[in-house]
Amino acid sequence: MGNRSVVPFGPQHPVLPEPVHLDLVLEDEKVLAAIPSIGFVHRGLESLTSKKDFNEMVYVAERICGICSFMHGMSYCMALEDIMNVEVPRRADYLRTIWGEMSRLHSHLLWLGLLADGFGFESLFMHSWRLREKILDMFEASTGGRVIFSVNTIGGVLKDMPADMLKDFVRQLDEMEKEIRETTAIFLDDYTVKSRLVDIGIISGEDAIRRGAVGPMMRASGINVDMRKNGYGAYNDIDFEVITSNKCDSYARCEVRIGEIFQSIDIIRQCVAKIPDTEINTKVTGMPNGESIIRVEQPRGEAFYHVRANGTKFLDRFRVRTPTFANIPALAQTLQGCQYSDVPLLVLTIDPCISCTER
Amino acid sequence: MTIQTRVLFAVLYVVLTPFVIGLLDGFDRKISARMQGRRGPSVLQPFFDLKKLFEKEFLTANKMQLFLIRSYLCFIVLSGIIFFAGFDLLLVIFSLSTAAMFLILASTATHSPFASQGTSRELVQIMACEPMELLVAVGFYLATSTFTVSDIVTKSPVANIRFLPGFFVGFVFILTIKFRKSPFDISTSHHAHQEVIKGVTSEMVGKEYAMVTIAEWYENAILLGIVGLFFVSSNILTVIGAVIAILVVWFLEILIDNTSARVKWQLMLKLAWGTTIVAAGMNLFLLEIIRG
Amino acid sequence: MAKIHKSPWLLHYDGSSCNGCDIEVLACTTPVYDVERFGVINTGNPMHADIFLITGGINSQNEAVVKQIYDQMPQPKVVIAVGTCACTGGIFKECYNIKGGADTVIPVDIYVPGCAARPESIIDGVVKGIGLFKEKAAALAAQSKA
Amino acid sequence: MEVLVTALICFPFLWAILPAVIHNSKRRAFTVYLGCGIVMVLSVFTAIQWYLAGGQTLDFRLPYQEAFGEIFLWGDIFLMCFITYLSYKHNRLIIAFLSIISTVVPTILEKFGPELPAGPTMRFDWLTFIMVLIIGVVGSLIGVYAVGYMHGFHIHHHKEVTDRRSFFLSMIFVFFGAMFGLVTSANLLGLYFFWEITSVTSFLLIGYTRTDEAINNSFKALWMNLLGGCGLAVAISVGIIYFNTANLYTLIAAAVKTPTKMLCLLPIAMLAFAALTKSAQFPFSGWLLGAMVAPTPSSALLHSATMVKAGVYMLIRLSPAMADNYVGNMVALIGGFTFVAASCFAITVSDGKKVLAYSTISNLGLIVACTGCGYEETIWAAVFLVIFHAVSKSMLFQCVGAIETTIGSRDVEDMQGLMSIFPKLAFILMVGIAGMFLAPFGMLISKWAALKAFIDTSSVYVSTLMVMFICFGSATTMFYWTKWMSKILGASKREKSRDLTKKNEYISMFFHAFMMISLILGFPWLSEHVLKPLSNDMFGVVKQVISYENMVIMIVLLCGVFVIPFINYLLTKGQKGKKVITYMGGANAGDNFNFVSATGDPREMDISNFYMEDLMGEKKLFTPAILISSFIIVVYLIIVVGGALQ
Amino acid sequence: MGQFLPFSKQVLKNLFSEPATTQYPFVPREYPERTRGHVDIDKDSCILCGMCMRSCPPGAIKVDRAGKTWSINRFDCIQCGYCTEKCPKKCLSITPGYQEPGPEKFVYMVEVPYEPPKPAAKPATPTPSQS
Amino acid sequence: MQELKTDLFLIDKAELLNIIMEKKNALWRLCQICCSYPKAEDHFEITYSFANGQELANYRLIAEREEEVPSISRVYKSAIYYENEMHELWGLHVENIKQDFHDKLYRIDVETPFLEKEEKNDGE
Ligand code: SF4
Ligand code: SF4
Ligand code: SF4
Ligand code: SF4
Ligand code: SF4
Ligand code: SF4
Ligand code: SF4
Ligand code: SF4
Repeated sequence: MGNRSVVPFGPQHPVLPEPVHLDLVLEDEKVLAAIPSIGFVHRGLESLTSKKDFNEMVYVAERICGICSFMHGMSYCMALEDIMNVEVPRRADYLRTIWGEMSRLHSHLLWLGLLADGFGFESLFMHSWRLREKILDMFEASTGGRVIFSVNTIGGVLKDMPADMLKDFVRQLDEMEKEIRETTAIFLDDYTVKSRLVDIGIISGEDAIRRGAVGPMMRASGINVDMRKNGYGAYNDIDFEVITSNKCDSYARCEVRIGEIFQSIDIIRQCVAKIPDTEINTKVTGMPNGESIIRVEQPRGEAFYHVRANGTKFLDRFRVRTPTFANIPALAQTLQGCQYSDVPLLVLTIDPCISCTER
Repeated sequence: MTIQTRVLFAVLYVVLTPFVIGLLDGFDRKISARMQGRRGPSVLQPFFDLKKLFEKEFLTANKMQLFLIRSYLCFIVLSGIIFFAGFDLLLVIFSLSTAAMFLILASTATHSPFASQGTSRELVQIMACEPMELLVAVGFYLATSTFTVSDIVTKSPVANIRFLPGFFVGFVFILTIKFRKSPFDISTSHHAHQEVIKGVTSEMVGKEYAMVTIAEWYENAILLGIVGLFFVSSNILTVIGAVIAILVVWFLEILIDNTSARVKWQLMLKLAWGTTIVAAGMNLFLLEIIRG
Repeated sequence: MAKIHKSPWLLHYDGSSCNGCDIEVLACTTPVYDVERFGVINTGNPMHADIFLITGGINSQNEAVVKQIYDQMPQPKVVIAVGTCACTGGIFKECYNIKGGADTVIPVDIYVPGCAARPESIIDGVVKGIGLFKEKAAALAAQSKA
Repeated sequence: MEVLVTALICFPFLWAILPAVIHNSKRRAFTVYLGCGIVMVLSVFTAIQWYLAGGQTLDFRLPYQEAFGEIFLWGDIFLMCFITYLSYKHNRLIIAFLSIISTVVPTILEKFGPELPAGPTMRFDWLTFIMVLIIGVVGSLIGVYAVGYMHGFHIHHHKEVTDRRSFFLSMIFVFFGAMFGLVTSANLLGLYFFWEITSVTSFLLIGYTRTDEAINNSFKALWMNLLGGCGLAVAISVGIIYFNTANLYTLIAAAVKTPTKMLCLLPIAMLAFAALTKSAQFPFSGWLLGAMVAPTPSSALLHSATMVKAGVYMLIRLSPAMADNYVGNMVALIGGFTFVAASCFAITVSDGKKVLAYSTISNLGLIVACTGCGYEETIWAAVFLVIFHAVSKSMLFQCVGAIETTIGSRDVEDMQGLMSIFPKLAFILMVGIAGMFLAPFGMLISKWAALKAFIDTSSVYVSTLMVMFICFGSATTMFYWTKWMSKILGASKREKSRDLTKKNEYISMFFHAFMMISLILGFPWLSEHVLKPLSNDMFGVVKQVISYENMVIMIVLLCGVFVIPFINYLLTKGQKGKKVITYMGGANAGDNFNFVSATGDPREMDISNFYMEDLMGEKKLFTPAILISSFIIVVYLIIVVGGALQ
Repeated sequence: MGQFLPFSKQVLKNLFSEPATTQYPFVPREYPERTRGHVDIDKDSCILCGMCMRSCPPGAIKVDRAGKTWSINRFDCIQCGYCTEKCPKKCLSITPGYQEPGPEKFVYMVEVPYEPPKPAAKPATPTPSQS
Repeated sequence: MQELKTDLFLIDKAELLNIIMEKKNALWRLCQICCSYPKAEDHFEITYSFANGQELANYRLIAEREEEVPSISRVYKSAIYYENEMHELWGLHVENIKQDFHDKLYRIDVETPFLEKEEKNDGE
């Protein structure tokens, strides 16, 4: 029968702020096949190790992605600290944890907004982003940047947060929490929203593992994995439960991320309460030699850093496997058989970050 | 109704609609923005947009498009004239769907993936609304024994909404679709961020797009006119009530737009038809019983 | 203060940015910055767009895309390069797959520097773009009359 | 007049021998053209003759009526034997059974039953006038078209099918004769004979290619039509036994007089049942779809444009007897239901011929519904629909056939961009489609009148349901036509190629288009001078169905449909527009037809319409539709039969 | 309202309260002190060592020892602050206020008074940019 | 198999498929595959990382420049991307990838940028 459409989707497309391309085979609007294609953002920044020394690479790592830039900078520094056997001062660990959780907050709010935009709920999008702006203001007050912070350095962090600033942040978060609760309730309760999320893009726990999914994508399929439980940074001092859901659909992914928003607020509170008063960085000398693998739980899931140094200031290998990269095979599976209108939504439910995927 | 008043109304419709509906559109954008916690554009923004669109260079993927769009516009205006000059309501609806066909032809003439997918959606949308539109005419016929708009107004001693609550509910429901508000997967929805881009209007550049916008305004005027028709009677004062009703419905549509996600067309079709069958069907049945 | 009432519709394309600038562009449309005050609508469609906001540098794959989108925009049109990457290639300019800023493929009218470019800065750029757009529109009108 | 009518009936039967015996292709073609020409002239001449004579209803007996009576009788028996033989050969004994029952019972009654008064056996009135014109003009154009088409079919496309063109062409003539007989007969026995002939010729034409599918479908058509024949037989028997007449009009008059007496309704119900099968209403729509296996489009269009009209013709005849009673309700509900259901199915298929088949069923549904309502307005609408439908369907089928020959496919999706490569064909297709649903073409006016009449129907349930059926049905109808239209206007992917359509095919098609347009333009005249007397004939009242005011608006709209685009076309022709490639998210591979795919290579873009198979596909809804419609029929028949037996 | 339009409460509240929108550019924005806006030089302390030039990741800074100028292409700078850390004289700083957008990418250049052998140097005027 | 570091094992080609199957059956997930070409060593190092819950295991395969390595994409579908990437950026020959993009995953202009550069740097 001739009633099949073969159409391109992207790279430039209003529902995708980032360029992704899909070849879609549709019957009516049912997706029979979806072949993702990447490479529109590929820069090849891993190769910069041969041109920039390992210190400058901190700034490159930060710019792998503008959403979790902090976490990238941090992971990179952690890898080098591991190689060079540097003991990071405890306060730096705590500060990193606080900023990291703030990143998660801002990333999840951003994601909620984009999701709302994806299913055409404009006012909810605006609402989520308005809330996110407050987090950005905190970032700007503490680091001087809204999305790229440049506060990480090998051996610790560059800027401290004074006690009153921390207190003020906690107060602001307390205030926001109520508003966030009101807003996120819409995602979980509204009939129209549910009609777009429930039972859309189901992927079972086993499939998620087979496809190598990570992060909320995996936790929404009932798999209890969270790299923070490995206890890097200050997480070994923090009390938190991994949030999972057994529904395996888009709604579950939404649920997990919303749960993590409140969890992040809670972790920040705990950190502020426990933060020790030490130095914020240690001086690092010498050249790195050796290799290290670091896994960090970014908002989108596990990021995998593999750094290999050879005793010069230019690294041998700097490998980042970002969460989105790992989630793409799972995405390809969920796209099979979905509706055309679900395509952007499903792309969004893995919380894609193409720039980090393609580096 | 004398021929003079008919002509007068028709002329008023043709002349005033762009200003009135354009302004309403401007307020719509302002109110939506405020509902989202934003300041929003000036209420005159729709007119600036139009002006700009007319000034743009004319690019086209298929020359046929322009003439089809002009025909679309002409037909919408023609339907409006039939309506406001007080002629047959059923014919208004038929000629509106003829107009819609021109729009559809215009969008598919280009072989663009988004316009074509949008067209299919547009078609579904028309299919979802059409039964209810026809039923509205049926409802008026049942209440007043005529399809003629002028007779409906002059011959009803009380506002027809009394007999037609179900029809009204159904009609307001499909208005959400007709006004291209977000709750449904509508290709020409005013929110661009959807998978079919701007649907049927994806390939329309500059003045083509401007004409489609104007046509939409003219169409909205007819639809709001039908809303008003539920509330007017031979008593001239009921016009005030009708205007208030129109504004309330209009506000309701904005509110719905801002408080719901865009649902898929399958659900749209089910909901629209479901509401039509339940609300209008029940009302129809009861009216038939009353008439015996 | 005089308001800027024009209606430039934006088209945003992410060349090979790190997202930092993209989300700042998006942030401009959200309540706190709300560029719709100036009639700006973030349309996704080059056929409707007046202002092309491009973030990130140009690489071998998106070169053709950028060029094509630019060509599909009707005159008058303004191109704004947002972020250091789009201006010069920024920190990535030495990467093997980066050819440089947006001006390597299309003429750029306004450069908005910053990494990431701040919303205020983007608004400034857009406002300047609107000015330029007005000039270009006038020039086009004059040309078509002639 | 008598002579003319007799000639009209007999001539095609006799002429049918010629193509059957002439095997030289050229000469045979010539005889067919000549025959068709004569049929057309004869029918038009007859009609005009009658019209000029004042358009009075004529009741008369055929010359040599007794001889004809014998021919009918032995003809019936011959057909019965023929069917029995075939069904025996193909092991379908149930069909033989149906045939034997339906033939033997009336034959016995006629031979050995009560002596019937020798009344008039034929009638020529306004409805006959219209039918004769339709059959004569549309039918003979189909004949002309068939010659060229069948030539192409055998010589160029289907070399594997045995060339039985002689048989095919002669069947067409047999068919004409039967149709003429059918619409002029007043005597049910005669009518029954012609009725059976149409069933059998249709059976033979469907099985033309002798593939397994064709044979299966032809038997399907046969048994459904024979079932209808049984209904007819019952009606005849009841008429003879209880009313002592075999005259259709006497039975109708009896039912009109005492509409509450079930016994009077019984023959009407049976006749209506027969008509429902012939007009392919649910649950009997299967045969018309099956008929599409026959060579496109000749037999298909014979079926869709003319043969099915036999059914609705009968219903229109019966409609005064169906106003506001059980039979009428049954017919209206079945019709309304078929209207909606078939148009839903039409959405889900992409084979052009199948779309046409479903749309035929759907439109017939609307006509049937109108007749079931039994009001002047609805009959007005029904007759209009019959006229418009005959012309535009015939045109559409011919056009799809020609397109199939030319582009090698009749799939709607493959017709993309036809406008730019074969503008002539596309134009005809567009006119046909526009005629089917656009305001203010014929179909739409009729819908308008029907809707109005249904609101006024006195039965609350029927009225409510019918209004809903029409509203939903028009929405779905619009959907499949518009999507087809949009496909034709789309950008073409094909290269311009040679148009393989024969000249005579074009002649036929353009003639249709011309008729279509003149019908639309002449529509007020038609309403005034043909339909009003018709209504007067049947109901004894003359009603202004459509107000003068609306007529004006419609004419304005009509002009609009032609003039507005034309003016706009002229105005925009000189526009200088820079050409750009269409927007594909920046993925175009240089033109509008290919994009850069995920693997980096250009890939062809395909765009297709919605078919909603998941929502309303045949697989999902066909069985429920059959069940619902069977239920309606069974319930109403039980009411009527039960009431009659009391 | 349960499942149906639960958002209307907040939406209506928004409608009748002050929008969150800042009035920028009609009202200037106040930045927190840590804001990383642009790199500034205290040209009097610069010793033209070139450390900043070599460390700058995108290579935005040019130090010309012979011409005695220090220049920065602000359209190239990513405000990472690495130069400020590396500068031995701590004469670079990142201060609020960003480079204004413009139609051209220009270079901001200052003449540095530092004179390695001879301590006495003419006071040089910085060439103002066209911003 | 030889343990180089905690959780990092050196394996040879023959062992690879066994290990992969073992991991697959125990429901480990493929974390990543990393290819590198250390300047000093002058061969490819391909590291396969698997995770199960919080656990991690890495297996390293050494391959010479022109040596072919087997694809694991038929066991772990998600390996398609990693393997295509290795081929496109490093020029590592991977046999029989399930969905081979033929160097058009990223569609870059430079041929095997990582390998060429490492070569040049060697000379420095
Ligand atoms: S998902 Fe990607 S494109 Fe979308 S906002 Fe985040 S970073 Fe930007
Ligand atoms: S996943 Fe993407 S968005 Fe998240 S931190 Fe990593 S690079 Fe950034
Ligand atoms: S300028 Fe900076 S923030 Fe913007 S895209 Fe480039 S690296 Fe990202
Ligand atoms: S259209 Fe098909 S079936 Fe018909 S003649 Fe041509 S090839 Fe044969
Ligand atoms: S670090 Fe020392 S040796 Fe190297 S450039 Fe700077 S001053 Fe010269
Ligand atoms: S802030 Fe960073 S980019 Fe800017 S000049 Fe300094 S080192 Fe270079
Ligand atoms: S600014 Fe600082 S680092 Fe740069 S040249 Fe001057 S002294 Fe050296
Ligand atoms: S301060 Fe450091 S960089 Fe500057 S001259 Fe001395 S050693 Fe070199």
